[in-house]
Amino acid sequence: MINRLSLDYKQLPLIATISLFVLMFSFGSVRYTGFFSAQVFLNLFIDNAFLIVIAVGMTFVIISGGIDLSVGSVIALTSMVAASLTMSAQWSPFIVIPISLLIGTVLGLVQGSLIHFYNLQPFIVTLAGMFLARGLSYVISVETIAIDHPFFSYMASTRIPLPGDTFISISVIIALIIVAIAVFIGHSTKFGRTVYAIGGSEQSAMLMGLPVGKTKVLIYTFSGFCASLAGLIFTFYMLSGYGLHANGMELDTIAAVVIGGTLLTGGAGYVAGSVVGVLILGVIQTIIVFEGTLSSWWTKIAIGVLLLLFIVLQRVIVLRSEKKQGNQ
Amino acid sequence: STDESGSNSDAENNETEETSDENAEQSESETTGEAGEKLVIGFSQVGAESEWRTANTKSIQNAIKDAGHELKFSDAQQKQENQIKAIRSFITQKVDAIVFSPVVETGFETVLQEAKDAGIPVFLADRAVDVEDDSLWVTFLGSDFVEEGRKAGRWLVEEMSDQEGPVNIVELQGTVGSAPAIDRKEGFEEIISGKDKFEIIKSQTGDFTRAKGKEVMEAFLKSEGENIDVLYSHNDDMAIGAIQAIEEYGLKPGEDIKIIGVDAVKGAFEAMAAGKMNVTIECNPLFGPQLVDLIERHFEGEELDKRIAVEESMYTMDQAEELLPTREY
Amino acid sequence: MIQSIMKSRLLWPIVILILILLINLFFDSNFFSVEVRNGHLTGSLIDILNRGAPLILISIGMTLVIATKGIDLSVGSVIAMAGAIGSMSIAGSEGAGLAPIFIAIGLTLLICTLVGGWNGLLVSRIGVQPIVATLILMVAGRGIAQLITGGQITTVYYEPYSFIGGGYLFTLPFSVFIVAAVLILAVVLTRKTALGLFIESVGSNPNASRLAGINSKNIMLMVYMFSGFCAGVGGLILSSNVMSADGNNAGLWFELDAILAVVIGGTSLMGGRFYLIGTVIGALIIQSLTTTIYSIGVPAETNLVVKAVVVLIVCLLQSPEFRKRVFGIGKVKRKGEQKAREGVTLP
Amino acid sequence: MEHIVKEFPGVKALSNVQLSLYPGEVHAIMGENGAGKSTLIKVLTGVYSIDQGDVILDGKPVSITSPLEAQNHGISTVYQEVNLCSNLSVTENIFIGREIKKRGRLSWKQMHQNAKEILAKLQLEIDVTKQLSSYSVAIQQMVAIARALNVSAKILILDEPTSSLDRDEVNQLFTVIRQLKNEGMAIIFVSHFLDQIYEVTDRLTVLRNGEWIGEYKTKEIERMDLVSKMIGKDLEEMESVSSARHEIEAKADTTALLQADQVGLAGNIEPFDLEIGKGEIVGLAGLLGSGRTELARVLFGADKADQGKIKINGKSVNFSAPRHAILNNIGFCSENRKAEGIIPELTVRENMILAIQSVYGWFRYLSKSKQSELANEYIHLLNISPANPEQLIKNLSGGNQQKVMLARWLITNPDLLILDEPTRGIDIGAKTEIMKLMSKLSKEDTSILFISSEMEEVLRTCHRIAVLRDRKKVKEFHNHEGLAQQDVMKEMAGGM
Ligand SMILES: Nc1ncnc2c1ncn2[C@@H]1O[C@H](COP(=O)(O)OP(=O)(O)OP(=O)(O)O)[C@@H](O)[C@H]1O
Ligand SMILES: Nc1ncnc2c1ncn2[C@@H]1O[C@H](COP(=O)(O)OP(=O)(O)OP(=O)(O)O)[C@@H](O)[C@H]1O
Ligand SMILES: [Mg+2]
Ligand SMILES: [Mg+2]
Repeated sequence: MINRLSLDYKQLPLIATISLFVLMFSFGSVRYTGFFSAQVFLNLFIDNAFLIVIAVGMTFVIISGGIDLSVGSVIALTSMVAASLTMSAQWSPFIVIPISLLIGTVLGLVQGSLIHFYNLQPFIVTLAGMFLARGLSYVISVETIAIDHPFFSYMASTRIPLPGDTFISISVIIALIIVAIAVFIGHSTKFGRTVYAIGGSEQSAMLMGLPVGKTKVLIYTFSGFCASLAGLIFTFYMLSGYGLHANGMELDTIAAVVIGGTLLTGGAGYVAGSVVGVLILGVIQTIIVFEGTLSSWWTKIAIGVLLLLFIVLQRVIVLRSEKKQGNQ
Repeated sequence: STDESGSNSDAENNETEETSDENAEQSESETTGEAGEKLVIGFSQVGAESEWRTANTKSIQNAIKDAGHELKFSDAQQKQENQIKAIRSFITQKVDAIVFSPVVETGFETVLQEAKDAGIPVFLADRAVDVEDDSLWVTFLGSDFVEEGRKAGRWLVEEMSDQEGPVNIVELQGTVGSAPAIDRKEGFEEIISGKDKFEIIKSQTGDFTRAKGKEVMEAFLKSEGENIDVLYSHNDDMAIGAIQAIEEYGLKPGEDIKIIGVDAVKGAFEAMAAGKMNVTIECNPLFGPQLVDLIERHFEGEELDKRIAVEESMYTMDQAEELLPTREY
Repeated sequence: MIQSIMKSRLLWPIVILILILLINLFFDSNFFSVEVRNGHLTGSLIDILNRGAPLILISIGMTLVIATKGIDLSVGSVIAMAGAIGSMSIAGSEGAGLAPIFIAIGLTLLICTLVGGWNGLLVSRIGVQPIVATLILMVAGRGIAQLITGGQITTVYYEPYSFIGGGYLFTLPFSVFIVAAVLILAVVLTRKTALGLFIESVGSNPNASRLAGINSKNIMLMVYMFSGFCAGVGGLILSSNVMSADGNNAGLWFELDAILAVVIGGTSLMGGRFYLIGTVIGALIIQSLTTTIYSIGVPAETNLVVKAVVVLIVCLLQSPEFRKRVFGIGKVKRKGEQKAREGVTLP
Repeated sequence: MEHIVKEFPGVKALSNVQLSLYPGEVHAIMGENGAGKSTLIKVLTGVYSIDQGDVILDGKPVSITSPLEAQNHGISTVYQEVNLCSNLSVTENIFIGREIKKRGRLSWKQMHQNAKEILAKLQLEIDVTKQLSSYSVAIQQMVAIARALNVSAKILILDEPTSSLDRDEVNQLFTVIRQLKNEGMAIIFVSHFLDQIYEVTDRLTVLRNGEWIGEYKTKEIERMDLVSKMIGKDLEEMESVSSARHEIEAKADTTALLQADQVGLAGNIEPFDLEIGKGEIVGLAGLLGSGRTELARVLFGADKADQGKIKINGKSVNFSAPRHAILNNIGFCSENRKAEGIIPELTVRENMILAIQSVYGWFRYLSKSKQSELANEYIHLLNISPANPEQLIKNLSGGNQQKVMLARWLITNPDLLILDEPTRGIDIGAKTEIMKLMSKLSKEDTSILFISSEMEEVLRTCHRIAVLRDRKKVKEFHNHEGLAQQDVMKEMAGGM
């Protein structure tokens, strides 16, 4: 009894988030014709597969009490490298893809090492990483490179049909696989739990004899990997490399993760939550498109207002039930 | 005002239902509707990153509304992914036609294909897309940035013909990587590259904004000072910022430094009227009516060429005075 | 004396600042020269001060926010709003006396402070995480700014307005005086009263602070309001500088530069101790870097790479471990030790 | 360990200290606050690097560079303060780092099971799936011990494990210690309680501000000269301690300062009545988790009471935040100095004046000179070492931090001072000082609500004793001569 309660209590933000997502979706459904359809829901995944993937990496970073601003730019860099190698250098995807994946991973590794060994503040290191990655993609080329290659086109356009003549894309599958893996890592591996411990108190974690350094470096490496994987998905999505791709996406990601109930101060959060967070942002976007009357500035304001509504509601729910918790 | 917009869009929704239903049958058998029929047009705009863009948005929105069609507008906030999402949802909303100004030329293959499969005609406004299969869109109506660059170059060559070199040019680029920035640079260089009396001594991005334009120009003046003869700015806003910088530096914009801008926004005319700017190459955003006309002609079954240019010209200092009152953006 | 300088955390920022300036000297021999031209002190150094003014102001506000373990992403948008409000409220009052400008300034600063207060309320009363709380305004703020200007870049023709950002006083740019005023205000408020102590203690251990009777909610509210105020002033300077308001682009990405400045200045994002002067130097470093990039003719597409490299060098130079490892000052202290020393308590 | 030297900027924490430890013995490290006990332990377990000297394990010199390595060398440690991750469940805190796996994935069922068993050894029955943070310091300390016991180690190090434990828990711990000792484990034990030292340890090493004083067989050294070795001077204070009890003459006709009438907070503490007279010292007795802290927190407004009313000097007040209580001249020294006490980033001076300053408000700022004056006064009074008001408090030893916390509240000279485990981790010398201070304050009409896990302390100093059980006030004793410890104990345990 107590047992279940306490679990609920821990996952409360998550539950609150999910129910609010449902609320928003149904709001859209009653308000707009054609909104309430399986495909609209699936499009949330298709259009945000890459966001889901970075959010997963970011979740670990944030749970450990850090932050990674470089992800957006890494997407741009990856897409750029992938594009230029496939088009200009005419390399086969089976070389290009590993290389692209390596980029973010290596950058992450470097960032992690800097943060750990010279204990620099993650915010700044990854900010530098952000500048660097975007800068490098400009250096490769300021112009956008369209990718015209059977493999990429296949990845882009293949539709995996689902019952009720709906469909999803390959990217969605990749994203979901990553999520599954991440959930496993987070909940039932030594590494995952160490991440939470570091987030709780790095000093204690160190005194408890946990491999703090190794873990921290790994966290950023993983995030880097996710970023470049997301970069590939993004490249499939856009079929092009471009230095301005995913501009400012790091903030969307952080927002998604935090909305998903992860504490920016570290120590608490769920990968699943972040996924819902992404979906929430997606729904907000969709609602606005369906609204179809908003001027550029009203769009911005609307996004802000919806965010606000959501966050405040979430807080209220959580506070409420925390009170209940105390009283039972 | 939100609930207000809410209510009227509610009203629209009912209409959407009918139209989209009719349209559903249509798209089965590619029968284009007969003239004057009320269309639902989805318009996905890049954003509102500049005055020019806002004017362009207004023009297209009004043109569509005035023609009695229903408009579904979506602003991509300068993000390609948003634009793709928008087009997707236009498709799920079964609009009759899609108009959009791509954020970049690349990367719209997939979604355009989806639009085609759904039998929805796509009209490109202002910017092209580079896609092999040009059956994916009906026509592209917009300005040719490279040509604008060339115009600027030609004017300069003309202007400087009697002067013997060297002519030192500083360039204020647009946002790094953006199509206008790349093309206007290319076109301009293409013209002057031949003549060796022209030299671009400094080139830096000013992000299309006044503030940056001013700041960068200051830096240029600091390092180059008097021996700058010409400023070529990828848009008027940066030029206007630069003009302030030049004045503060103590030189006469328009005389000591010849100034070329692109866009022909109102501000540029004011500057030219005041003799502070020499020329602006028009990049006309007000092609809404032209566009709507094209759409309707398409639905009347007319074949359109793939590339239709917007009528544009070039304005110099001496025309500015009388044109100024007529400029609406 | 030398000792105390060597120890001071300002040492490295200052060194870096000087380095960057020296690089300029290398490209432009009379970089440091400052002469009076038509009654104005001119020279690259003055320019850097002048251009840097908005960033410095905003970083000052940001410093206090960060000292409370918070962060304010909305400053960029507040800048845009400030510009919009300022220039709209002044539009069409050409020729009218000085009254309009004071009204405009007053109105703008008031609203911006309230906007900051809004952030503060979300954070302190509702308990929203700062980064999200301020993200809301970061998004919506720009929208509001554009709403005010109707998406146009509204040009201001009312001359006095240009004085804020472009005017000169005693041969110095007026903005310099504004910065000085705000800086002094901040220093006095935080060091001559107990505010500084309270801010640091709230940032360092909110729980304990509450039990010690500090009203942390109001402290937080205050710092966010101040941050909003600073952003407002900065916004006015920026828009007056170009005599126009650009809802979409004014102050874009300023938040990141500001945070960067704060951290370079020695304030930790984990809250606690804060160093206003350090922040100012941090902001100056960033500004001189930008100016340098423009004036020594770095190709536009490599700007970011250069910036990244410099930022990294700056951080590394500030990390004791790095200095020890590289310059071999003393023996390398072990990670564990470092952590323990930083760690919350030492048994 | 031989000739260990450890310096911190400004302080020489250890100079030429040695320590030898044999299998199957319990070895105590004794010393005043700031003597260097914890530092020695941290050096031994690789938290700090050694400046000089070397560590020899099983005959061969080893260099341990991190707690992780220490564990791999079979050294299992409970550091002073609770160094666990309060965001994790109790189980995780016990197992993290050495989780139980089944088919590549962690098996939580198994771990929860084992966690229960291990805690059972310490006679603690709590919901192991709950977050650690939901438990009191005492519980957390028990969990920390459980974690250390969970490994098959050669050496077990316990730095002040008993500082906030009650008698029963201590006994439990000792039975476990003896058992491990018989299994041949070597144990280092740090405590400021002489009785405990004499109860479990075989040998002891005495440190005095960083110096190695000597090593003795526990049986062979007299309490008195042990203490004098630690303090460095013979102390007649000890007499005054033992005689302290007689000092409390029951206060005649105390006018009530604070009256709590059916005050309670659902889920924390049942409604209770409590009256504290001017200058009266009221003690709270209770077992671990009996709700003493909760009661205190409710009175102070740290947790807002959801029923009943509180009167101060007859007029009823309503504390919704600590601030209000403080403005009514109430002070509260929390039992959890790490989480609710010190402001780590600030100096000793700033930590001391924080409360008084918050009373003054932000505008009336104490002049730096005044601050230093106050700081130095109390540093002297409580002999805090190092006696430097500008030292960052996080660099002070545990006991010294505790003293600073006391100073913070003494400076405000409140009408009512709530002390929750104020003597936690404080050495005997300082303890006697504090006891004296309390009776002095009470003479000056300052009332005190005193919570301590040490019955003796409570009996020695309090005029009245309120007993709590299961978050409920069950009885009140007047502390006259006749009152025997057992009576109180009975009530605490449940009056059987
Ligand atoms: N990181 C540090 N920086 C500076 N001084 C330190 C640091 N750690 C400990 N000290 C100093 O070293 C001395 C020994 O501290 P230590 O914690 O070992 O004392 P202790 O014997 O554990 O006292 P207690 O009984 O209160 O725990 C103290 O004077 C303390 O101020
Ligand atoms: N035996 C227990 N079982 C479950 N929870 C407990 C137990 N003991 C303490 N707790 C938790 O610890 C919290 C604090 O208890 P509290 O500190 O008020 O008791 P206490 O008498 O002060 O004991 P302590 O000696 O730890 O101060 C309680 O809210 C309760 O949740
Ligand atoms: Mg100790
Ligand atoms: Mg307690």
